[in-house]
Amino acid sequence: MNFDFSEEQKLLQQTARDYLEEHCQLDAARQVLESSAPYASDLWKGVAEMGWLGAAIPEAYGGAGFGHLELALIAQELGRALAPIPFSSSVYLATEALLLAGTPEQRTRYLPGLASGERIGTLAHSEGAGRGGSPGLTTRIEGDRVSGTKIPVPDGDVAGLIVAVVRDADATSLALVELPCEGVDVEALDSIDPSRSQARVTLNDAPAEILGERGAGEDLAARLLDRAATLMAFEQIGGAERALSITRDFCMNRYAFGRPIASFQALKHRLADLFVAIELAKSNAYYAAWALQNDEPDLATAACSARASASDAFELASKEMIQMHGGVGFTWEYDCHLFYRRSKLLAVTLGSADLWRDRLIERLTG
Amino acid sequence: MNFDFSEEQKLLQQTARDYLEEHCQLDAARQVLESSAPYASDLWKGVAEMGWLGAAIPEAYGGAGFGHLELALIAQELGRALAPIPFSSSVYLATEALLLAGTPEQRTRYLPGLASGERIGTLAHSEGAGRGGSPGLTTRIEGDRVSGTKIPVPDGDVAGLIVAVVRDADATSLALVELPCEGVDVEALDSIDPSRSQARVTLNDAPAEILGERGAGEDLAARLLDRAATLMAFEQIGGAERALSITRDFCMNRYAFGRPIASFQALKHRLADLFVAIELAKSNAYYAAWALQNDEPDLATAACSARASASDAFELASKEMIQMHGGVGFTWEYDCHLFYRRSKLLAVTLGSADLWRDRLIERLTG
Amino acid sequence: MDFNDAPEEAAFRAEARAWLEANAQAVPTGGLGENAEAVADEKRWQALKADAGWACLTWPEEYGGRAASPMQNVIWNEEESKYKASVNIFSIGQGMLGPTLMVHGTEEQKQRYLRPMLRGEEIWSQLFSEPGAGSDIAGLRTHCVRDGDDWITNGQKIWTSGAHYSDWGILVARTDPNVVKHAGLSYFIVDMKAPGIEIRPIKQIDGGSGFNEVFFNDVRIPDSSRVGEINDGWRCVITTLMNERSSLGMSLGGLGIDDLIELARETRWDGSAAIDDASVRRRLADYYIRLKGVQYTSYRSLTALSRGATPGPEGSIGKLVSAPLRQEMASFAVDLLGEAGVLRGDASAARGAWQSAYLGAPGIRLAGGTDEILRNIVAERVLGLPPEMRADKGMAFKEIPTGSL
Amino acid sequence: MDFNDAPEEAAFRAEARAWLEANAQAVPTGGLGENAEAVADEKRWQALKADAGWACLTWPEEYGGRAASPMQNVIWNEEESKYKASVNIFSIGQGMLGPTLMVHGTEEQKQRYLRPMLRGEEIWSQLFSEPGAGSDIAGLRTHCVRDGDDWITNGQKIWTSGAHYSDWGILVARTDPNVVKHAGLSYFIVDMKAPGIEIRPIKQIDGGSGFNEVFFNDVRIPDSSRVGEINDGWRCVITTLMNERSSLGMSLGGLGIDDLIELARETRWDGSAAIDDASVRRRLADYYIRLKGVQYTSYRSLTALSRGATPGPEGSIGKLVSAPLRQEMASFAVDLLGEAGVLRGDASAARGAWQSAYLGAPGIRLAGGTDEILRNIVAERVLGLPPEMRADKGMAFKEIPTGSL
Repeated sequence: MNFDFSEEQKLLQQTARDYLEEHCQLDAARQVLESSAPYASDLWKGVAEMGWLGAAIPEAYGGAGFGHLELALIAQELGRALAPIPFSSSVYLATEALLLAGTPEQRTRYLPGLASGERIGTLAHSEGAGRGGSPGLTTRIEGDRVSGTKIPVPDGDVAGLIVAVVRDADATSLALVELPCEGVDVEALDSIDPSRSQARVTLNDAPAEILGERGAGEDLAARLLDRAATLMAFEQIGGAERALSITRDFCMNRYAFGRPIASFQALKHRLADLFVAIELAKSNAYYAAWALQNDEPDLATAACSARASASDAFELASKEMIQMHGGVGFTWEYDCHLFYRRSKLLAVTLGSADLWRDRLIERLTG
Repeated sequence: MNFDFSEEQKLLQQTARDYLEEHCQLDAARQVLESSAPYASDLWKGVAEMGWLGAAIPEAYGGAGFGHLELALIAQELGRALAPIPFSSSVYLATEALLLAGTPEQRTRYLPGLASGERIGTLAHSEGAGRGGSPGLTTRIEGDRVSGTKIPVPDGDVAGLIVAVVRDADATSLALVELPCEGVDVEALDSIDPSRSQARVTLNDAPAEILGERGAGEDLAARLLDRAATLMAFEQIGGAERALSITRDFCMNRYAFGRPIASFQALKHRLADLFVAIELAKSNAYYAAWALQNDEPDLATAACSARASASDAFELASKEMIQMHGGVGFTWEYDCHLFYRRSKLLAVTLGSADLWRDRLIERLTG
Repeated sequence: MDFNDAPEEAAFRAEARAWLEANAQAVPTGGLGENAEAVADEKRWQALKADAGWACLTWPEEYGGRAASPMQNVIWNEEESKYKASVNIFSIGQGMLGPTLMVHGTEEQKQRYLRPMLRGEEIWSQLFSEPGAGSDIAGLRTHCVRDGDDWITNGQKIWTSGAHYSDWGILVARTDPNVVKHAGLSYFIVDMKAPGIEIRPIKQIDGGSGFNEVFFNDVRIPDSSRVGEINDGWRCVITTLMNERSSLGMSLGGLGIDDLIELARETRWDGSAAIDDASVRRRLADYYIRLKGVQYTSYRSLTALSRGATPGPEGSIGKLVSAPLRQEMASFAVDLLGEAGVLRGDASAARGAWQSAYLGAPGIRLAGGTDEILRNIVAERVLGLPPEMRADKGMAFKEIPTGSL
Repeated sequence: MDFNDAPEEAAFRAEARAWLEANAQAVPTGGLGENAEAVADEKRWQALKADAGWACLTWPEEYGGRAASPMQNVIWNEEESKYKASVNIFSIGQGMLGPTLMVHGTEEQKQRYLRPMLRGEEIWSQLFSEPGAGSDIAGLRTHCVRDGDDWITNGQKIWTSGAHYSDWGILVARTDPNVVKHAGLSYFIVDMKAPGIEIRPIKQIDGGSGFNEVFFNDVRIPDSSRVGEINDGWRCVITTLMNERSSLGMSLGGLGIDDLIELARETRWDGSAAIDDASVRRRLADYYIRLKGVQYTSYRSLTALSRGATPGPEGSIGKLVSAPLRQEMASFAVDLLGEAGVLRGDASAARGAWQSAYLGAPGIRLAGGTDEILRNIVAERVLGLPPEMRADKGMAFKEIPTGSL
């Protein structure tokens, strides 16, 4: 048994960290947050050049062909940096969908563009407030045309390829919609974390192509979400680790009553609890990454554990971050709110921790 | 507005406390726990003489005619003392059932005995593991005979009067069963807290009499449980307060690293949280007691709030009590386990905190 | 135990209602000091109330109050809140600083300041917190140096509500760094328009800026504006803070448990209402129970108050429970909405009110005593547990270790 | 990353399996030292293992071990646990005290004690904790006074597992009360049958008595039984404790998440299975996720260990998470059963196993480092946060304030 990343993988991670420390300080997220730009386009180009967008894409399709363990570590570093780019949408969702279910022709058509970053992809499944089970979907496919409204679609406003979950008379399928095109209307929406984009995508007889087997959409979407959730867990863990590290340093250097506030036991114990929560999430995520990389059936439960514990850990980290910073933690000027926003965004995107807990028990108990 | 007990009521409470400090130290619970005696019979007699068993029973039926606010304060003191007597069964359940639904004749027959303590009463509703809704009951009434098994029946082994929740073909009723009598088999059972009794009561064509309207059992049982839950909340709060007080004193006098362990902030903050939990429970219980005393419709929700917060507070108090006592808290010799046992017993009897939370939302949302 | 008004309470309530009904058209409708016009409206309403005897009800009659009981004050607030949100731009002065002046001010100060404060002619700010002194207020560094009849003040204050529309401020500053920290502070009335004072709004997470930073650059304060003895300002601070906790509002953009229940009813989960989910139900119940517990606890305090008890540290319970609870509720509401939970504005349920609440909630846990300080207060003053070990015990202020932040 | 055995691991596992299969009939079936016969069985099994090279696998070959890797040790434990519960009556000696002797003992001590310890011929106890010194072990009061070649020992120890069937004990006692507390301790090997030693079992909440109090009344210990220098015993204590956390079991009467899920499936709530309740499901999921997190965290530690890293304080995570979690799970199981949840014995589901677990769980949170101590360890040693302020800093032991308990 060997439950750790290899030296090569760790080196890749260190490279990623170094690159992001140079090109994506926290100010990058702040700039996108405060501007009307949907994402940091220079960073996007850089990340593409580093080969990260195609980390899990075989070289034959223009990717770097690293694998999912490597992609997971890159995700962790992007999480640490709160990178304001549509990485999760394009890589964990659209690219994975094609890797999972695309025909060789579809892969050839789209993967190179996704790997180079020229094309941004995403998944459109949510149809408004609440939890929508697949049978309740209102987005319809008839022949090769789709109609319906998807909201929110993460990074939908900058996407050139949407994988949409759609229904026909009796079954759910995945469909590819290329953008821009006639019959697709995209509107950017305000969100809790404007450093990442959200959109409403309205489809009116938009041209589409089935991805994977017709009628297999429910199963495919579930498997796709398991993969994306695993990768997202690493992004969340990265964010949580950074939040803990900044908070720890703050508490060491902030004095009250003549001593560092980190010396007050209530804060010490809560920081310890936070560390523990992150470690458990990390262990769960490692296991899920292993299952993902090796196509183990365990991924179905491991993804749930990784995702739920990572969501909880990052949310806890960002809440504690503000609380332990005290008043300044609540100011726009400090970075705490970047974490507070991002943690909620990531926890809600792909479904809440509770949703993944439900899914876990469903799978455990058949 | 006046949200406090009156001076007279407080005096009554002080009298109760003084009496119990003399006649019911924690050793009393320990003695029943360690012996085969089902309850402390001397204390039972004393409590009867103090008029507490009949606190809410009108004088015409041999009671003291105080009222429910007074009974609530007595319950709180009995909780403080972990009194090992069948008070809750006989008073909150059997007596309240007769006050709620008894005919004048039934009251005349039973209340004097319940007030004097010569007869112990209880409610038999549970029918084994799980949560049983009224339609699923298997204890049947046919004519004036009941059959079925109730388990556990609190204090069923010492009861002379059982109020049983029973079904006929299409409806639920309450039925009075006098003990001992032919067709009733009673077996004492071991439990988490042997300082209070539990029994299996098997009814085989046992003679019974309907209490209240035939078919009104579901509604009556619900209303009865609201009353009992409110009184039980006071008992739990008394227990929680005592646990907090003992724990606080222990932490002040136990030194580690050259100072009282009460000076360690992690313990300070948890003791503060415990105090707050108890205060919230107390406020909720006060309100429920007011609603009970004044027959306010609000009792339906107030009882839920009081009960759920009191259960949680006492459970938290007893867990923290052991934890803060350290190793000795886990010994038989120290009193912590008496609280740990009792808090669980009381939290489970009448239904768990979660059950009462469910009931609350049912009632709030119609 | 009785939840109905006693006869004299009922009479008082009727009187309040009648006056409010008659003057309803004058109630300001704008937000909390959001612009000059809104401030002017508030001032007009306050003057109207003052002239009719409905301002600062609990103040003594000699300063324009009516020496009302705490219960009467609550009744008035209940009734007024039916017409307008009860928090107003005068509350820091009237609720905390005025009462401090009454105890520690000179006769001249009382005569000069209390009536205009009561009538809303002059608005007051509180200048206590500093970037390096939050929970540890006595660790503040803003200092005053004596210069003839004046004090020359330098330093920076933070978290000053309404500084930009205030006329006067109460400043606590260090007048002797050579003694232990509590012993070298003095308490001053300062003209917010004085030369050398610079006010900068602080932008908060939620986009609002109700607070300011206030910079002092050689600001002159006449010694006659000092309240209490030189270096005895801590005593005044205590008086002010004792009046604080009870006057703090705990609203969260008006959202309550009813709204959350409604949201759970409206939101669909897999074809059913979210509220049909047992886990959702139990959480809602839990929130409801804690909120009710806080509410009834405040009734108990009020009853004690109305019997002449002084407000105890038990008052800290309300904020200690409510503030994190509100954050939890807002966070839960966002989750309830699924992936659409992140959206703000019109695309979101309740027009994004829960999302705004989510962003605003952390501030409530920090303002007016952090969770941690409140727990210490409960632990030490209610349960009598030992105080924290003091690293700065007996040290002159200037020797106390400080960090880089 | 690979969860399968590497080839050499697989070979080792096969070897272990084959030996166990061949000797399966000799595996003891009794409880943990519950009577003399059970102890004798354990001793026979240990000797059999030792003779075949399956005892104390990680010990150096010179003391009878095979210098196995941590991973091999885990593989052995996994395989042996298929035949018998892996915790045994020798574990305190073999896991903690033996390794300490190897580091700090004299050559004579090593030669005399290690082989009989390995073969299970002699059983060892640990005499550290005292009624007044639990988390603060260095505050212990049992003291030794020099008398010729001996030390005369008086005092009381507590929480001594297996004292009644032990041959030897490791005693930490104060040999100088006039210096700071850590500096006046010494570490001794003591004959558990020596005159003046009295052993009394401690009855626990759950009715068991795995622990004892041990009283020392003028017990003579020859100075040759001292390990390490006089007054330098704290160094040995540290070595012992470093070996502790990893050797602690975390079982709860064998109940796991599968059993809890099964219970929720079997238990009826209003006509359905309790597991159909969304709130029950989410709790079960939460428990499962935390348990898996602990399990995989131990795999990560093990991988690090097998690469030559020393076991770090991260190991504290397992106990810090598991112990309260087990209490929570047992408490939840009791609630799940409704009012019948209080019953024990045959009248209860799973024959009262969950109720027993509920009563036993608090002890797990206290033994081998309380939750609070573990949090301090994580905070200080992993996150590098400052230590607690020391009230007894620089004080001679005899001057340190003590309470009445």
